[in-house]
Amino acid sequence: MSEEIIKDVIVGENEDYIINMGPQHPSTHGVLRLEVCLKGETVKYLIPHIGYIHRGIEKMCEANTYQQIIHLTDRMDYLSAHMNNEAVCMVVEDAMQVEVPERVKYIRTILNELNRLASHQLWWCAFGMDLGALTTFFYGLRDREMILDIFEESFGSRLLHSFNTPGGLMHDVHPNFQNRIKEFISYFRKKLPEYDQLLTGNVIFQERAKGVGFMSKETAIGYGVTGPSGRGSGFSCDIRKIAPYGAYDKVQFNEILETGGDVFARYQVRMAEMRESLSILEQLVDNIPEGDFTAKMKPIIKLPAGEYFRRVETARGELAVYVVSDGNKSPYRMKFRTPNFSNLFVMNEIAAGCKIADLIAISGSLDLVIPDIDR
Amino acid sequence: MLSREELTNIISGLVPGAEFPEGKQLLEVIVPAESYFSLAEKLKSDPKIAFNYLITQTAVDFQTYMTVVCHLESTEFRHMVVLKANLTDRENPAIDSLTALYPAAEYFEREIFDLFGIRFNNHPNLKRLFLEDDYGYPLRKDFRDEINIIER
Amino acid sequence: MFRGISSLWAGMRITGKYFFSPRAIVTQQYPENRATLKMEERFKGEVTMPHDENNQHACTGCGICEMNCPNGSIEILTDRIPNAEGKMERVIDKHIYHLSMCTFCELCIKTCPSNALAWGQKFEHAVFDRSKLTKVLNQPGSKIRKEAK
Amino acid sequence: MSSNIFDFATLTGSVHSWLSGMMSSGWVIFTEMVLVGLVFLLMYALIGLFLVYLERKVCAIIQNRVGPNRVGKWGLLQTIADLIKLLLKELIPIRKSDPLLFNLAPFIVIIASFLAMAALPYAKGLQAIDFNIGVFYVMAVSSLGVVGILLAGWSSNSKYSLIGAMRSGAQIVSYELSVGLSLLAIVVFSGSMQLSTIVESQANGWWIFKGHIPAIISFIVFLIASTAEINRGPFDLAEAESELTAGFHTEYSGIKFAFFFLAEYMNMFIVSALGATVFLGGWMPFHIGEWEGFNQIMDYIPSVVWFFGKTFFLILIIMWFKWTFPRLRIDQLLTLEWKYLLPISLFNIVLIAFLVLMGWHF
Repeated sequence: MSEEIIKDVIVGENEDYIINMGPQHPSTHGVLRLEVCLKGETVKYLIPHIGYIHRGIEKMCEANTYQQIIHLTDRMDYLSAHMNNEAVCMVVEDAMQVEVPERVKYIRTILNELNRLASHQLWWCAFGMDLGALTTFFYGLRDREMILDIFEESFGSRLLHSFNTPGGLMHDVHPNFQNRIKEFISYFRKKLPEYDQLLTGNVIFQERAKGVGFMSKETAIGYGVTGPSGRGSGFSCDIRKIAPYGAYDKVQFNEILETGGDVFARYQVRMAEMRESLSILEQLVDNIPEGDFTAKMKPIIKLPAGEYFRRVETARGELAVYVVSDGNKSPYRMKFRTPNFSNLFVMNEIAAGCKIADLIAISGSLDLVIPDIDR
Repeated sequence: MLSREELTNIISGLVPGAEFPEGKQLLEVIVPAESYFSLAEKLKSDPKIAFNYLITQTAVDFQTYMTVVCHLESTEFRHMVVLKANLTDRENPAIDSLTALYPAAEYFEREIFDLFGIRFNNHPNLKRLFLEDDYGYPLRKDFRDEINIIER
Repeated sequence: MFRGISSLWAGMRITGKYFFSPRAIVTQQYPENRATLKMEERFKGEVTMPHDENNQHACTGCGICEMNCPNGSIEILTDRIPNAEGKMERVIDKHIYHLSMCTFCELCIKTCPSNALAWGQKFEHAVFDRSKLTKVLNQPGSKIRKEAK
Repeated sequence: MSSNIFDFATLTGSVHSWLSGMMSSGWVIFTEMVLVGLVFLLMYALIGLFLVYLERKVCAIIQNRVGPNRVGKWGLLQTIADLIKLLLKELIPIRKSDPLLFNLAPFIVIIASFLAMAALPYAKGLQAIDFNIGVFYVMAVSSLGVVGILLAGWSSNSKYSLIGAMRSGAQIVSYELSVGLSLLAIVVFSGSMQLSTIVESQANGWWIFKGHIPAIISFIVFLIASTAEINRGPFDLAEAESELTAGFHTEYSGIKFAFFFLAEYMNMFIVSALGATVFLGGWMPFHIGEWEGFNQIMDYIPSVVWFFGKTFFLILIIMWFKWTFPRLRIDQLLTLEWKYLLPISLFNIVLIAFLVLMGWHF
């Protein structure tokens, strides 16, 4: 009996101890399977297997009009739905050479930052939970709820709000919008230090995060790791700075760069980005210009034949949209370069040689959203 | 940051047979499939331009031919170039892999192989990424799936 | 080491503070608070077709919502009935709405030329049978509202 | 001692004499054993259920939630409902597992925690067996549980379970040392291993107050090490749900899972009770030196209330740890034990021996 068990546990002849993390595993945050090869508790290598929830969004885009594509992009990175929408809208606006009203730019930027905050809060609480601090999950969600309530008031939905439309917005924002954001800013400014006291300063957390999962700048650039994960390695990749869009050229903000390259550096970048987002919100919320909430667009949008490319900064990195149009009302080919796709595959590089527990910390610090990888 | 003309001049000196189509949003280079890898190598290693960041790599099916498209950026100078190579053989399209230059290309190329059926030479692990082995190549324009795709 | 212990204590102070302040509880006791639950006016619960007191709606059956729906969740069946002058006129027979396929993208409501559709506030859609999620939006016997000319 | 109004010895003595009047002495012993067994069984279930409820409520309030509130008043019957659900659930047999060991493991774990309960002094005169090596006995039987955990992890033929069991083995074997040494500190102070004697020695003040700084150090070491020994957060590596889904009990279901679950909570109760007995005076009331009036009032609180009050105070602290801290990594866990706690407690023992020799403690 016992020999049988041992033979079953040890796979292959080279005594590789392979465990499958996922597709259903508490810390993969979705249906991702990591084939992890262990030696004792140490990870030798890992192979990500994806595609469990592949929906063929790129293929679906080829049959939909540009307005209809918006609601598909919501479902890629559902935590930065607004940024995804905006990327498609901006491609269409570029191609049609439509100048959107200033008001739209301001509101889009505010919504971007709110969405980024909500996403980072969810990341914070899930990251804490991955490391075993279960209470962070509820504190983060508690504060995120306020943002979602603002979203619900203006868009009618909390997560997948197809609020952008080529040329502008679906509606004007709710009259309470500005007040509620100001309320949220003053509330969250008080709560952010609690985040630091609870997790950032904690000696156990620092031991778990510092020096773990080191990613050099070259690795980050080579694998195309963007967003806070890349900036934790010193890779300056903030599209908001490189190619400002929306109202980002009108506000003062810093690109957060850390040179540590480890889990803690990536954590620090996100925490600092939350503060930065708050300050961007503060600068914008009182200065929304009056005007239309949408530019004049034809009801049926036909992009001139050609190729268009646009990048935005989502909460997880660089989202690039590449459209090939043949002049019809739906795109000939639409490619989304999603940030998580590139961020995932660096894991084998940086997780080799660490413990299982570190693997969890690393995958948490990369902040993966699986539907974004699978599309 | 180099201007478009300067970049065009530098790149046209790197490999023979490169075309620069006019009137595009970004600077585009169309090279023959044979010199695709060597141009990418030179683009990356030339310190004057240093295209070290592969933003995305994809393919487009134009019915008569297929195009592999790479968006490259230099993190140092912040200029971008679109590298394209046309493949006329639809039955058995193949091109060199960029994995040796950009590690990110490994999975972009696996995705292209999965969805378009373009083979990449010298790829370390060319397996399908999302779909089963006997599935068709869904992003090709002649792909038909009567069961799951409803034509409108 | 001392810094480490004080950092642990800082974390315990936060959780301890919340332990002794049950006022901070934010849970919404959902089924109990149904009576006081107020949804936002723009809440996307389901697509509805508002009818006025004369059982009249504004839908002309033009089919633009059907065309714009990305998932095919709207089907429009039209009928031809003779109008006052004896000509055959196209009117709506059934406006079928598959809630199970709807993604709440708002395109049907946005593009409707006669503003016949609106969001409903109802969000408790759970049913035992999927076919119950297919709804006919125009009420039986309803007529199209004639604008005062 | 003035506090003899709540002496349980009178109660137990009267039960004994009543039984002796009815049957022969052999039968009396047997009947008493059955009675005590039944009482423990009842107590075990009640305390276990209440602890599960308490944990859920405490963590809910810490996390700004309401916690169980549907079944019964304030959700008090929730754990009973859960128990019924667990009893009705299917016991899933695992293919290629070792059925004997797989089924045996939960019983080993639960028996280990059962045995330890026998020696604890719950109140004045309320103790099933007063061993003269009581501390040693509780330590010994409570560490039997690791055998069950190792068997559970090994026999369930799951990779996650095996890793969890190995972690648990390494963890418990190492932290046993620190628990033992920190308890040894008080054994040195009181000069006895008998739990009743240790409690009696604290009549004029608890050891944590009488024993100067070394006693406080050993109390803190005990708190950390015992939290680790019962596999609770931040040391819950053996069942780290974000890493190993559920560790050694991944493959268990139904009542066998409930046994592991219950044993975990009872272990928490046992270490807290032991800590309360040894460091915080067990059932001894809180006395301050010469304040006769104050001491009189304290004496009127029944000893059983003192005991459970102190125990639940320690349980709350352990829960507070769990819901605040992130989890340690396995190498950090062992580093903490072998590089910090063990040297500290060894040094502490020497210090205490010196203190006792010089007679510097109260």
